[in-house]
Amino acid sequence: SGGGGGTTDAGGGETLTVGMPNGVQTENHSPFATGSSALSLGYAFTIYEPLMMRNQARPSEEPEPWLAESVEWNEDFTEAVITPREGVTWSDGEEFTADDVAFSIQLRKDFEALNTAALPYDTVETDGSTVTVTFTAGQFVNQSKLYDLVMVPEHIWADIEDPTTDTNLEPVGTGPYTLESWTPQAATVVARDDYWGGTPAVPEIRYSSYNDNNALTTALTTGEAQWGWTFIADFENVYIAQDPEHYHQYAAGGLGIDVLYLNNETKPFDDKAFRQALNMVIDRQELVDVATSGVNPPLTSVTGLPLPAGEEFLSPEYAGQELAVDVEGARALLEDAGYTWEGEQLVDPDGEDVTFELVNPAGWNDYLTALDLIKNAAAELGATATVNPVNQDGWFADIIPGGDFQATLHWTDGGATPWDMYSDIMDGAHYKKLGEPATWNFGRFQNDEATQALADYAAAPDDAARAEAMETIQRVFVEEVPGIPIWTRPATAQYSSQNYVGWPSEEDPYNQPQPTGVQAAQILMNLEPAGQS
Amino acid sequence: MSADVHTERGALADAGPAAAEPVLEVRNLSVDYGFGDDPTHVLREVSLTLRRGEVLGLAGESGCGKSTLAYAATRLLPPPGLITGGEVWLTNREGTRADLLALSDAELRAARWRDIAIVFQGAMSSLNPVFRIEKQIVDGIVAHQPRMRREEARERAAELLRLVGISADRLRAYPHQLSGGMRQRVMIAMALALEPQVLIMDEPTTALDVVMQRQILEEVMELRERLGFSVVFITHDVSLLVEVADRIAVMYAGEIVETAAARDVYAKPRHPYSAGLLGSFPPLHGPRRELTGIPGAPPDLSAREPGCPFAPRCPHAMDVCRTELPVLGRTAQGEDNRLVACHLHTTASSTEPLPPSLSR
Amino acid sequence: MSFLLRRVAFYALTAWAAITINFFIPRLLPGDPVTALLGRMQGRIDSNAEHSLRVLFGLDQDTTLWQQYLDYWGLLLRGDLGLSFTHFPTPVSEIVDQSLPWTVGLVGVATVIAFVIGSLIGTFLGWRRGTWADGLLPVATFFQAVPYFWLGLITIAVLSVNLGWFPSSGSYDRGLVPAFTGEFIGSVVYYGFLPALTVVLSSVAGWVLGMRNMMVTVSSEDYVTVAHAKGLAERQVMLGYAARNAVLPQVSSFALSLGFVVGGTLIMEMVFSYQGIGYTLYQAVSTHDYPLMQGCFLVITLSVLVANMVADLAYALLDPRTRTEDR
Amino acid sequence: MLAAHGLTKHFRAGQFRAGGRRVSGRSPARAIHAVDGVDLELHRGQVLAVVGESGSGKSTVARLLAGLIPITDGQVLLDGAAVRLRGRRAFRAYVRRVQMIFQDPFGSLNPVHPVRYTLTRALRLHRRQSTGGTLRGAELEAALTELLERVHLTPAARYVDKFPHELSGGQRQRIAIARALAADPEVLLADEPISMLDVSIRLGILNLLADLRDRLGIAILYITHDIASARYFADRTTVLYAGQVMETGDSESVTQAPLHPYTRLLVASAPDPDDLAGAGAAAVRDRGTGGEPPSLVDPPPGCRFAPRCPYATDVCRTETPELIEVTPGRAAACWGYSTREDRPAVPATEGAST
Amino acid sequence: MRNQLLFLRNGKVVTGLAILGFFTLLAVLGPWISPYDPNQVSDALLSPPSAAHWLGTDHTGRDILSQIIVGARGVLVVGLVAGVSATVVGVLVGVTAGFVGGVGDESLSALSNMFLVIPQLPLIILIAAQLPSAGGLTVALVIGATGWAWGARVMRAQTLSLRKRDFVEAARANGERTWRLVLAEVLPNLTAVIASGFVGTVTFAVLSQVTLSFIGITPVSEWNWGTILFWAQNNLALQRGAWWWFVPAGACIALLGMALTLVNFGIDEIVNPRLRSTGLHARSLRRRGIRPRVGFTPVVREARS
Ligand SMILES: Nc1ncnc2c1ncn2[C@@H]1O[C@H](COP(=O)(O)OP(=O)(O)OP(=O)(O)O)[C@@H](O)[C@H]1O
Ligand SMILES: Nc1ncnc2c1ncn2[C@@H]1O[C@H](COP(=O)(O)OP(=O)(O)OP(=O)(O)O)[C@@H](O)[C@H]1O
Ligand SMILES: [Mg+2]
Ligand SMILES: [Mg+2]
Ligand code: NI
Repeated sequence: SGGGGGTTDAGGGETLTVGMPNGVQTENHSPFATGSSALSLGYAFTIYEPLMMRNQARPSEEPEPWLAESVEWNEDFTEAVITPREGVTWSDGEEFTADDVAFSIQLRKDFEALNTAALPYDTVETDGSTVTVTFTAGQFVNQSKLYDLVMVPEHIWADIEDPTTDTNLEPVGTGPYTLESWTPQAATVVARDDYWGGTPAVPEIRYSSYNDNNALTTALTTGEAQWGWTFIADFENVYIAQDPEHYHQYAAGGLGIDVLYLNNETKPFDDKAFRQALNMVIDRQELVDVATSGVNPPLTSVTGLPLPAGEEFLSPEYAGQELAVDVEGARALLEDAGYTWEGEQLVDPDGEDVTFELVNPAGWNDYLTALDLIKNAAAELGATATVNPVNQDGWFADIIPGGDFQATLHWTDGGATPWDMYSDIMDGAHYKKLGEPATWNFGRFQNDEATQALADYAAAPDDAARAEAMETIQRVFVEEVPGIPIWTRPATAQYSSQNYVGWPSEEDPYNQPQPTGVQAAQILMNLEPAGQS
Repeated sequence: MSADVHTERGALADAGPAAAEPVLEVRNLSVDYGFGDDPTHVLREVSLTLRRGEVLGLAGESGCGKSTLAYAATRLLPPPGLITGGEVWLTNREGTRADLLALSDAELRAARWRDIAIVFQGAMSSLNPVFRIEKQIVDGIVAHQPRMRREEARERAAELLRLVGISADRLRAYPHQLSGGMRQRVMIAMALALEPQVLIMDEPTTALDVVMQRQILEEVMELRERLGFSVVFITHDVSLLVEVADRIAVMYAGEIVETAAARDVYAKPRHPYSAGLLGSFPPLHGPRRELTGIPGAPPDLSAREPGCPFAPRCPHAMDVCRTELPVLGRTAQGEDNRLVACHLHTTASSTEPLPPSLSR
Repeated sequence: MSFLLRRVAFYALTAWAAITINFFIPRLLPGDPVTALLGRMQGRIDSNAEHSLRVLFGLDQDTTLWQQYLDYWGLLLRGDLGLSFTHFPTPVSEIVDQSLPWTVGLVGVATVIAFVIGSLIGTFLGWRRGTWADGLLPVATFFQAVPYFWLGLITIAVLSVNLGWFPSSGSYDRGLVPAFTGEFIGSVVYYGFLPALTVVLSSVAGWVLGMRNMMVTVSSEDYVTVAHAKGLAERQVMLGYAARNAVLPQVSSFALSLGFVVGGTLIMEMVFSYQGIGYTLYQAVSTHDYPLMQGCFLVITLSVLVANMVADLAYALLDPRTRTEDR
Repeated sequence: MLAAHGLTKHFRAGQFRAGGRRVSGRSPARAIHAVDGVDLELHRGQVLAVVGESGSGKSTVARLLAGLIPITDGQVLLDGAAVRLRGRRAFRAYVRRVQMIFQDPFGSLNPVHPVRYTLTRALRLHRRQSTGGTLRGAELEAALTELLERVHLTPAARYVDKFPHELSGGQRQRIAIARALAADPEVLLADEPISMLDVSIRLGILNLLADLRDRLGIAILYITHDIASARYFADRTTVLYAGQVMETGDSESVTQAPLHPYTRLLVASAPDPDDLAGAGAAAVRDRGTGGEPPSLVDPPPGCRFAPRCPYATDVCRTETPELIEVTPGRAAACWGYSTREDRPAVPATEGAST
Repeated sequence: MRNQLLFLRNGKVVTGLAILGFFTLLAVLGPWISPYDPNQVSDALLSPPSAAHWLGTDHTGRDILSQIIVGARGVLVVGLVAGVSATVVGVLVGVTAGFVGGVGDESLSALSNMFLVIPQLPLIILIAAQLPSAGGLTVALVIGATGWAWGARVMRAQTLSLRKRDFVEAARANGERTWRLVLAEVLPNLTAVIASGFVGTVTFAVLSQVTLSFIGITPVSEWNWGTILFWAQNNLALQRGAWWWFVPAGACIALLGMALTLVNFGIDEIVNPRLRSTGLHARSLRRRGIRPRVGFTPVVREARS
């Protein structure tokens, strides 16, 4: 079939085209190298598989065994015992063994550059049927990082001199597909017939690279590519409307959010009252609609927890409490705290006009648009805000780590529990003085109770203790407003059900829908030819 | 205006010494510069006859229209030149007469170079700098004799170069590799390639020094005798013309003001302008005569006054000169072979005696 | 001889300058590939990865600028352009290898086509000055002034999205693997048509205008009049005498315009998702990928330099006056 | 007044295009011997003509005398004192006394400046107010008017505000002369001041120069290639060939009874309406004086005219002749006038044709 | 004086100047005459042209007409600053090289040739992308710093020919100082060339800046026509059929560029009289049936007055 990507005939056997907006590729099939074509386009995940498959759309769900039959943790999460699956073969016919698992993990321990998950490995041992990994610290919050590690064959990688730079031109993995051909524009993988999980329905997948979002959008709307993820403004009209029956976009919210970091050590955000007041006047729904074209799911819970992904972790205290715009309430709160108005202008208890600056790198359109809206919201309180787009490098290098801002939008890590998110925003363990570079907690929030609770959560021996810690964390978060949660950062993807069905969706959220992640293998194994029904 | 009658008559009556038949007859040629509403009338009904084998000198100061006349006669005037009237009759080798201004493009192209060739004022720049001179000569030959093989044409080109005194190995040279004098000779050789009936030379030697000038002129005159073509020789150097030309036509402000045999013009100029022109050249030999020069400045062709264009500078100007344009005609003395456009000579009513300088 | 020597010296000097500029620009200015990468991924990379990335890229060591400069030359002379950060660990030379032919092919062809067509139209316009042909001039000025990307995007919207005549992106069918087959070559031509068309459209006007002006100037030269006087056919005068000389300055500005052309390609490659060196450079710039940036810029500059040399030679061939003249 | 002794100028070859012909050289050490050991003397109230064909070094002599280009060898004496042009002050003091008029009045006036600017600049540079300061105001205006009147551009008011393109060639040349006169110079170096002008107005300029010479007693160096005008205008004439003086003497006898074979060739080549048979020219031609001037990069040894000279012998081809005084006030650089045994036989002057 | 008048007689120049004048007016008055604040979001998301929004709105309901009006300043200022700085450097380098000759000339020429050969847009992108805050002015200066070479080259050639001209020699013979020779004798004769170089650089600067804005190298919050296109492109204006978001800004750029080209064309015609087009009289020529041709002078026999 031609350039149309084989979308015309219904039925099985059609090539599935995945589009990515990552520009021209260079041949590198390494599952480790950050910029490798395999990772960038995502076909690495059809060749290499993780230990456990977790549902990133529902982080609280138990992970599904994948290459590991099971992973057992000890009490304090410093030791994991991995039992590899039986009957798995590498695509070159060799058998997959516990040695391979141990080797794959040892590789990350030996080469710092490969340890992108930054897991503090201590020892890796195998007894032939299981692998025992120990860590120098408790890894409760990092469990998922271990699950996501993809396995590589020892019989090949052991001979590789420098795995950090090897381009792995003949990739051998356990996954359902093997590499067929590669060009700078596209990589093609074909289904294995000896895959441990059965024969995939899609016989061939082509990973096409486009130079930018626009080109990919065009490809998706014309059907040239049937699976991909990119930000499509007004996706309802631009994308779905082209073929409403088959075109879908699914945004799977995880536990990562975008936060408006507030500088807790300078005016006006050193005053809890003003932080609370601002939080009360921001219209999350509007933000989502205008700034993200409605793609990002809005945050509803006052705890900032994205729902439904975070349902499990929601403190009962705040269950059902929703964020709502309440200008009157906010003004009243300010008045109580000693604020006054001079005409429309808000004046703080010290008698100074309340003004602040919102910064973000120029070019980050959704953020900047959101800042504009926040500026307007602040105006309702009488506070004068200005939006200052800055140079991206400066923002990264100085503004963010040094806390040289009054308010700025930034993301948080996702993770399997809300711990990452809260820790990133308010963990006193990350506290650094203004001007010194901080890795997280850019807003310099200091609350011993919260810091302790975060530490407890990570090290807690049982669920009850964790639940208690989480309740504390959330209470401090709601009451102190260390930062203002804005919206969920979902994993979004577009796909066409013209040829294949069985995609993750709102109705069937078995995983997040993107092709570039360990979940790809699961999704592909879940697909079935369309039109057979 | 109606100079037509007189000039026609004049031209026919003006029988040269050899009394040969005319090869080139320009009749009432008018030329404008400018396509707009207000063009400059540069040539006004100019008539001129060139006879077989004759060297006709065209003299006059800078800007009087000498080059314009030469270019217009061959329709080579660049935009915004515009021929607004007149005829140019050319007799070709077979004896057929044709009006160059009425020919079709193809016919004119055929007539050019074969019947009438022209050596330009800027002969230095007349050669295309990027082609070898061989190609430039051969191109001209082949265009008219398509059946001639290029080798033959090359032979001919070599022969031509030898004719003008340049060794044939210079054929492969580019123009910039030749000295000014050589380039000028190449141009002449090129013009003679097809043995034209008429050779127009527009100030071919002004850029050269006297020694070189003489060499080249002598060569041309020699060739003329050998090949029998007629020459229109344009220059503002009257003393040179007197030497080389058989007949001289003196131009002033786009009009011919006097024509006569070269000797006669020199010895007995009739038009005050001719006289002034001759009086501007210091003689190299003979007694140191008083130089008179011509007072005033040349006229502006774009703003013509009625009357004789020379009147403002003329020491003998009369009232009639300022109102009426004199036409080219016989002098009152009734000399043969001489036409003058001056009221002093043509006005029958002129009672005043002629100034001595004009009546020698 | 001295002419040649001087040119060679000039090119050597320019090459040195380009290489040096190339070295310093990325280094003297702030920014760092790791933060740029993190920024680009906006949280999709674990924040803890930062350190491992620095180790990987060798950014954790401190060397003096001078030492770096010497190292850079040393490597360069061995043809080693380093490893790309974004495409780690692919050697830059490999990336360049992969993208340069596409740019040179497409842009080269398009530029030559534009030059030829533009010069021909310009010849015609200059020759026919003062007739209806002058009416084409405003059209030409308009096309000269349109921003390239705008033209490209509108062309895509109309010809490929709405009418579906041409593919909107890519350099050849993504299903094909490069090989010397009719199918592949056909596909390359088909995919290259639209980009080439827009490049031609936007650059042809400059050649038209330049050539027209030169034609007007040249056609009043004496030697053109002489050519007419010789009774040569009009076509021969127009092409052989007038255009032949009018094209000379065009050739030298052609050489100089190549730099602009390559600049234009960058945009073309972005708009048409065409694989090529320009887009690679842009990518490298936005990711602070120094080695790649340097490699691309160097290669672009050197190819412009080479093209200039070729044009210089062509000029010398076309104009005998520039050749040494020993009598 | 102004004298030059052994004036020599060598240009580096290959740096300059002359007459469209590139003077190229293979190695930079080669030099164009544009002027080689020229001696000149200018006297108050006299005109010295320098004639010679194109490229013979006439303009170079003028520019050397004007101090516009550095001298390779020899010296220039002003009032008997050697001229040193080190530094601006000395240069300005020098140009105040020695001024130059250029060949081309169309090129020597800046098209963007009106007459007033051109002349006032010259006045302000060279004249002082009666009180001492730079000339300005009414005094300047008066000087301007006086200057224009001196070159017969009257009424002055009609010309002061014109731009060069609004003036005729003759008028422009007068402005150029006026500019030179602004310094009240004692010496005028006129480099072909009429060759670009129309025949009918040339005379006006020559007459003006003659008038200045007579009225102001200025010494004039008159450069021309037109030997007839030298006869008409100059008191003395020097003939230059390939950068060297061939002959010098009073104008009348140089033109009427030339001594040097080159001068004879020059005189014979000049168009002469009175000699319609071309007898004189033919006479010279028959002896075969064709050919071109020698290369100045490596000039022939001996007499530079020897390759074209019909009388040349081996001496001429090997040894360079000095100027030999033939009769009082007349000298020729030709071995024919020496007393050497092996001198070539140059026939006695053919005499002026009458 | 007459030179200036001549300038205005040229139709192309007048058209070009009129368009330029219009945009200049926008640039000066922009913030006061724009109907809205270009950053003011409203509820009318991506609405087509209407009475309230003549050129419609963008994805956040900002008024596009206002963006264009306010953006004119950014474009023109960059053009002007880049043009001026490049011209100044170009004149300095070119005239100096042409006037001093010798080694100075050689090295300056080599320098400008170098800048000519190094591809400019990539260089600008390289530099602009690295500067801490590449605002409009910075970009203008970068463009100026890289774009002077062409002008310098032309200027050098012109100076070289002027330097040999008699009037410069004459002024020198008169005892003028060197700086005066350059300033009073040479420079005024370069006016047209300088003007044309300036206009050319402005054109290039405008197109470069717009391109840089479009690809997002410069801050997209600074309004100029390129920024508008940047937003449009990033929000799929064409795919969404929002032509009003895409077309007017592009047309403005093209119009401005065209105006500049026209002015330059006019200057060219003034500098080179041969170009002074017969096109001026095209209509009257057609009426009279004259086809102006090189080599075949038209012959018309009309009744003469
Ligand atoms: N393109 C033009 N537009 C207007 N007038 C022109 C044009 N070309 C020439 N002329 C005018 O036509 C007149 C005649 O010019 P022409 O070249 O024929 O003079 P000429 O006698 O050959 O002068 P010269 O001795 O300098 O060659 C001049 O006054 C000139 O100004
Ligand atoms: N600046 C220069 N550099 C190199 N050569 C020069 C330079 N100026 C003059 N020459 C050479 O010196 C020689 C004498 O030149 P000059 O201009 O003095 O001759 P001329 O007698 O004035 O000639 P013309 O009659 O053509 O004006 C020529 O061969 C010329 O090429
Ligand atoms: Mg003429
Ligand atoms: Mg001279
Ligand atoms: Ni009549």
